[in-house]
Amino acid sequence: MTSAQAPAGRRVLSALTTGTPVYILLAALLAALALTDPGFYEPDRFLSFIKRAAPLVILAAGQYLVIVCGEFDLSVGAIVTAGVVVAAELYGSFPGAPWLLVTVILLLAGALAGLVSGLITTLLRVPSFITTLGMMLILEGAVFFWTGGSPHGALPAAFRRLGRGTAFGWLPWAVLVCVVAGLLAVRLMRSDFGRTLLATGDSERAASLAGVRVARARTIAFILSGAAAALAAVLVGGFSGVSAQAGRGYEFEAITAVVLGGVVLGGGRGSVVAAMAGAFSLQALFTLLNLQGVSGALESTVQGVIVIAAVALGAADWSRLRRRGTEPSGAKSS
Amino acid sequence: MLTMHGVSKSFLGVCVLQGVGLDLEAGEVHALVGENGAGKSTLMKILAGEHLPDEGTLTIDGTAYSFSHPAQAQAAGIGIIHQEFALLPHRTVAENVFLGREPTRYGLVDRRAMERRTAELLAEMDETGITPRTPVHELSVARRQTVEIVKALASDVRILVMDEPTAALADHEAEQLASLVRRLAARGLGILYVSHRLREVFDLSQRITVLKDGRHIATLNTRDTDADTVVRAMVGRELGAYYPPRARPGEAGAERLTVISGGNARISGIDLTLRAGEVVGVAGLQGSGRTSLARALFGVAPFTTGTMTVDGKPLRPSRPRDAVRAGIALVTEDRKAEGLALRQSVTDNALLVTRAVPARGRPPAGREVTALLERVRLRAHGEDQQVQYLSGGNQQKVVIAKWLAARPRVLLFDEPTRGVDVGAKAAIHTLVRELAREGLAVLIISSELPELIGMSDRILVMSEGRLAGELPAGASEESVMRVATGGNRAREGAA
Amino acid sequence: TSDAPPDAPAGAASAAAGAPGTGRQSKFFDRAEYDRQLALAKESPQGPAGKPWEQMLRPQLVDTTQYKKKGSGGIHLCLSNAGVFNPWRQVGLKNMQAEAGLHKEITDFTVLDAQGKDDKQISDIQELAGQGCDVLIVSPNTTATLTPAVEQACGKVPVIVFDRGVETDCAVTFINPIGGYGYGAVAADFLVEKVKPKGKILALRISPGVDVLETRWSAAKVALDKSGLDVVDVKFTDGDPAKTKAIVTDAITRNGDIDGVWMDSGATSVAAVEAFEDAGKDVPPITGEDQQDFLQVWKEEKLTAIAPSYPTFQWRTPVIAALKILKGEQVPKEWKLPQPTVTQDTLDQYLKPGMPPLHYAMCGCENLPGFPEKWGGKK
Amino acid sequence: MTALRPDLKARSRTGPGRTAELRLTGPVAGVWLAALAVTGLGWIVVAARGGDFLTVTNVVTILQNCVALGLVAVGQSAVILTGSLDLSVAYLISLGTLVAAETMESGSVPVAILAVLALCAAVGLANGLIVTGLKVNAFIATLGTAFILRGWIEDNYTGPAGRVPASFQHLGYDRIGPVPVSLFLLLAVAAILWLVTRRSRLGHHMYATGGDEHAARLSGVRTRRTVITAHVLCSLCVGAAALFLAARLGAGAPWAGTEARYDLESIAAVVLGGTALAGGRGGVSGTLGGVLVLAVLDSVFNQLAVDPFFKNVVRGVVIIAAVALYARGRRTEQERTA
Ligand SMILES: Nc1ncnc2c1ncn2[C@@H]1O[C@H](COP(=O)(O)OP(=O)(O)OP(=O)(O)O)[C@@H](O)[C@H]1O
Ligand SMILES: Nc1ncnc2c1ncn2[C@@H]1O[C@H](COP(=O)(O)OP(=O)(O)OP(=O)(O)O)[C@@H](O)[C@H]1O
Ligand SMILES: [Mg+2]
Ligand SMILES: [Mg+2]
Repeated sequence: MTSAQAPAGRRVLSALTTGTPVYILLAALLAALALTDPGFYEPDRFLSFIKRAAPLVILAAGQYLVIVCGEFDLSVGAIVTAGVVVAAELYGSFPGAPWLLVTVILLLAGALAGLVSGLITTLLRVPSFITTLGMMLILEGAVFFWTGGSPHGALPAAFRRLGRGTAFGWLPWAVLVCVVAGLLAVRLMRSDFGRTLLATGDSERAASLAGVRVARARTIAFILSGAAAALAAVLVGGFSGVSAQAGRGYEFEAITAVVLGGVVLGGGRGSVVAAMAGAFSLQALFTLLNLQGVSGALESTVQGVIVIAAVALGAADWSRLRRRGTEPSGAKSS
Repeated sequence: MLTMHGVSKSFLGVCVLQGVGLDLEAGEVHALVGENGAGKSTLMKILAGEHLPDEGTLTIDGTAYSFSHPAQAQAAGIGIIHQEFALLPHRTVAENVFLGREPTRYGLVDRRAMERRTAELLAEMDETGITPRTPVHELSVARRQTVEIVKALASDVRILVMDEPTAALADHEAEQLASLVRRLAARGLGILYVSHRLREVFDLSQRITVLKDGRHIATLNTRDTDADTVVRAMVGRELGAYYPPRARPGEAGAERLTVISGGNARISGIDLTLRAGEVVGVAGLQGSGRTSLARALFGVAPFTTGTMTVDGKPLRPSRPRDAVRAGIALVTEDRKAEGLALRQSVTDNALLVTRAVPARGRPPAGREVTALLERVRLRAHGEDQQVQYLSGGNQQKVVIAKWLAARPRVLLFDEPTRGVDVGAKAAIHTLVRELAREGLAVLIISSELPELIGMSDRILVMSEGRLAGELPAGASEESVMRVATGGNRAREGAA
Repeated sequence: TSDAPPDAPAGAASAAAGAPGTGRQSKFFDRAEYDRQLALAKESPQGPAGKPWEQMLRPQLVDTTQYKKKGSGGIHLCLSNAGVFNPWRQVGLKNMQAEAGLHKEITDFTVLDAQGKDDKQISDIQELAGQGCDVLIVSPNTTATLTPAVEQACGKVPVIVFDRGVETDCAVTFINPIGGYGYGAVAADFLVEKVKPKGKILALRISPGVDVLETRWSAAKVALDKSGLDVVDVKFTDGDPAKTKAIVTDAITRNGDIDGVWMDSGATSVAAVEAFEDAGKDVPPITGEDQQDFLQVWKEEKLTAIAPSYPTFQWRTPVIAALKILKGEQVPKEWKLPQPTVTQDTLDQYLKPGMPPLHYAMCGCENLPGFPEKWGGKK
Repeated sequence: MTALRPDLKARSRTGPGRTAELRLTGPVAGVWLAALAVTGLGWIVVAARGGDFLTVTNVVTILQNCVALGLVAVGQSAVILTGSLDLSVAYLISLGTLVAAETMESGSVPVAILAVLALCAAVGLANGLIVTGLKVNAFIATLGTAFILRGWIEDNYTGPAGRVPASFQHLGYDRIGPVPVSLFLLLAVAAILWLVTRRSRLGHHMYATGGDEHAARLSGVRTRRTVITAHVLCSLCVGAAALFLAARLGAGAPWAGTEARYDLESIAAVVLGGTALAGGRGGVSGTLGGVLVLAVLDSVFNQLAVDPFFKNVVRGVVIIAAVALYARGRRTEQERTA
């Protein structure tokens, strides 16, 4: 190695620039929000914005793990719905159950769904698009078959505190959960496991020949995605109570968020921070459209255009600009 | 008939070609040589319409062209055999050969004509082992190479570009290819021939153009020059002795790896011992089972019979991870598909093994990684550069660094210098010998006999999935080939 | 404080202008039908008291002797159901199955579920019509699109259509409650009465482009525009409680206060209530639907509220009508059912502890066998 | 040139000459066998319950139920073969039925057909251009178009609109003998698509682009054009489906495509038919088999009065299991040949 060590500043820069478009998009949307609604940045309102974004951010982090190792998870929306319904059902049967226990059960159940998807994908070699599509049908079908279409219990206040309540009277628990989950995701991606996960998404064969347990790594990604979806279910259920369609559309939103973050479908590339920024952008976009009073109908049109445009900008050749900044500093020799 | 003038090209702000010029006569074989990353393939890709040059002109028979799509280059009579195959594995040979220019009848593809013409072309090349309807994935590497050539010849080509056509071939097959090249040239085709094998360059070409760091260094008449001059032009300095000194007697130490009557679906009766400190070469024809041997030792396609021990302990690797844990490393023959995560950084690739298999020790920290990369003499823009942007030789060095980080005890090299330029090759050779000195057991599989003979302390020869013989250091190429082809089996094989 | 451009549609425009209008009326607004429904809502129905599913408004009875079943064999009843894709339909289907179970003479009850696919429902109807059903009950997925299939089936078996209609009167009877205009008007009138003049109203709708919901809103619009209340926002919630909460929270902060909430259905009313609670505000007069969770919050939080209904007991009526038809008894050509409203006075009557949160109170199922377990409740 | 080992020789003797789709173990034959098996199984189960599964009415209903999904899935196979994907089909169907019914109400049937096909071609073109020109991943690109179409529909339509004249409704309801005419529409469209994908240059290029876009481009294939054309073809098939649905429904319905989830269902049918999601392998004939399997399953469920929620569970399991079987087949094939 002949070139000098990359200075820390440059490394931060290059880490940021991999997701440049999403940070620009997010900044633009947040600025637009400030212009539309001057009160948006009052602490409690901004916190409540983050609180609302929290489930999607967590889902995006989970989805990122799956996408970055080259797979898809279309079942997260169904896991969210199933999670909320199952929680209600549990409380229907055991009204006094401690919230922590129910939460843990949900997380384990989510992880189990992920485990099944992961094993089917890796051991039976079913493309994950199909596995998780099937899982989505199965989960939705099974949960409603079980409950006859409507969950039987209501969610008690204790369980709903994570999604609805505040710590210290001002900090929504959901924000705290979101921050912790985000930090864990970043930690994970910096760990050896995270790096091998990326390598797996980049080249499965190379990773496997380097001793990576590819199937295991992928399965873990699915498990984490399932658990993240269950965590999102706890927040969603807490925030808004029982609903039979709590998770509807979340799978596409989560994937869109991740792709907005510059993460490449197919794997091997992109950062989890950018993926979560993608989720924030999406939520900011929803909020903005809502505040702008764009007629309900056209909202989805605007959303479609912006998503395509943002991803198109991300796909454009930004690397040209980036490379300038990271021109080798050491002289070539040898 | 072809002139390229002042061609420049940069990728991502890095200049890869700077004002390169080249001309080609009809009936001429014009060789293009240079180190890895010198820009040879890029120049050829510009000619083939794959890349648009930033600057420069291209004229064929006095007409200026500017290709923005490979189809346009084809229409202008340019055929190219790519360094990496451009074949579709699940389609038939005929479909591949006529891809992009399928003959039609009544608007529909005329399969029959396609297959007939393919059969004719195959027959013209004395290739009887391939039928037009075979799916390509059923063919061996050498035969895929043939399909590539047929594909290039299927349209009306006047200029044929061959980018390292022999990289995947054994010497003996390379000779067949050489005679084909001569025949084509005699028919009046202009042939641009890219290769790292100087011997065949001198054998075939009338002129040699040398590129270095994206610049045109010289165009020489083959008759008026010699290998040393060309190498000096390529590398920019004298290369010393080609191969590092072999192991001194007694340097080979304890048995590191032994196999007794190992075998599986592809190979059988393997008895093998590797000792610490020695470099053992494996020779053989294409398909003789050398790669299969390496894959068996490494647990990819494990032995199903026999026993294997590493450092005296029995080992039955059923997947690469087992072998890695036991201290075995494999540098595969296809580094892009099997050796590297191309979009990850140099560092991440170098650390991959240690991260995946913590049993091989903690992943080295930043400074140690730098030391490691210096040790393999990597030339890169930075440790965070994605390896896909490195030249082939430097990519190979990253692969080696990846294994060194895991402190292996046995190193298996499958075609370690395939597609690697002379300079980098020498560096790798030196490194291999250093590693052996440090007590590793090294096994080298190579199709390039001079290299194999130059490097090995002893040479195993494989034939038809068996170890057909063992030759001492310094054996002659003829003796190796004799064992490798072994009697009448050789004739059967030379299809 | 809205920066919405003056030509923005619906709610935003009115907020900017501060005018009472809520924008142009939906092109689907049908004045005559609106007037008819409002008139019907004022009438008292005929039929047994306490059994609204057997009651009828302004019946025009038709003769059915031609359909009288001869012979003594059991009755084969068939239902082509649009689907069970929401709790309303789930409760309804259970009602119908339980009603069918009440009558010994019904030996077969075949249900084909179209899973929301018009195309499949057409095939289902064709299949059932050729299957020897004595009566075919159709709950159409879409009004216009199932017309031809129903017409075809009419030629083969007596057909009963309910809930959404079809554009043919070949069915023996069409069973439905008063309708969307009635629903929307009840809720809007309540707000007009309870909210102070010029109070700020937030209107929450599920999604645009669904006819049954459009009628509810257009009726409310008529009432609200006339009242002088200030409709500050009309928003679509997609039926998503989380989104609803967000919208309401934003509306509260932006407008300082919201004095009344109009909703076109009940699925998200609890979320709206919670948004006020979470914002530390008193819940203003609010409208909902007869879903248990809303009724419960209403009672617990002592809300000023009203819950018009689109009653699920209408699922019982087709079975009753079928039996009448097979006996040759008269049925109304259009069997208009009453559409009771849950008010403060009747709240306790409809709030059933132990029923699941998404259960519809107006199910008329309390005396059916298997209640409450079959409906997911606890004794 | 190569020395063949015995096992290799044995293989190459039987190897050449067979094309993948003729193998009995291959996905295409597999899915048709599966359709047969499901039918047989359904017949046994229904018969055990005293019913009769293979009546003419029932068979006709099954075939009839294949038409709409079949049309969409056949189009979807074209894009998936090319390595792309179309998630906008559901909303396009809805919009197609609306445009068809409204134009027929105010204009004439031929104008309406042209209008729908033109609209669909335009949407397909847009999809293709976004995927190839803007380099947006097909998943996101077509999801984006779907959102755009959705907004358009919701902004302009509240409930069903337009009216289809009786003359055109023949397409939805008439039969020739016991066979619905719409089945001929499906067969015609499928035949065209089969011819295009299997026998035309475009089709060869589609397989090539889906198999390895880079290699195809190097071989002189205009890969972008190929992808765009595939998208247009797909959307035209969707247009045909929309016309058929309009004929059947008698009006345009804003949720004709979405409530039936034609987007995911069509992809499921394609994959069930053995087409690789990554592109390059499979084909139209398998897709038809996949559609048939789904329709037969549905019919069996109908006969047995299975809870609709439980149906979804079974469908999910069937889809995963089928693809797992193909993957197994493919893996053993790889082990044999690699
Ligand atoms: N698509 C690309 N994007 C970025 N850099 C590229 C690209 N293609 C080639 N390069 C870079 O351009 C330089 C020249 O590459 P090229 O493939 O032409 O070398 P070469 O002379 O053919 O080497 P080799 O002998 O290894 O084949 C290398 O540094 C390579 O990394
Ligand atoms: N069990 C296996 N599964 C899949 N591929 C295999 C297997 N064994 C060998 N191969 C591949 O088949 C090809 C031919 O390998 P084989 O061992 O037959 O010949 P070889 O003598 O190693 O050829 P070479 O001269 O290229 O090294 C190689 O590319 C190898 O990667
Ligand atoms: Mg090259
Ligand atoms: Mg080899």
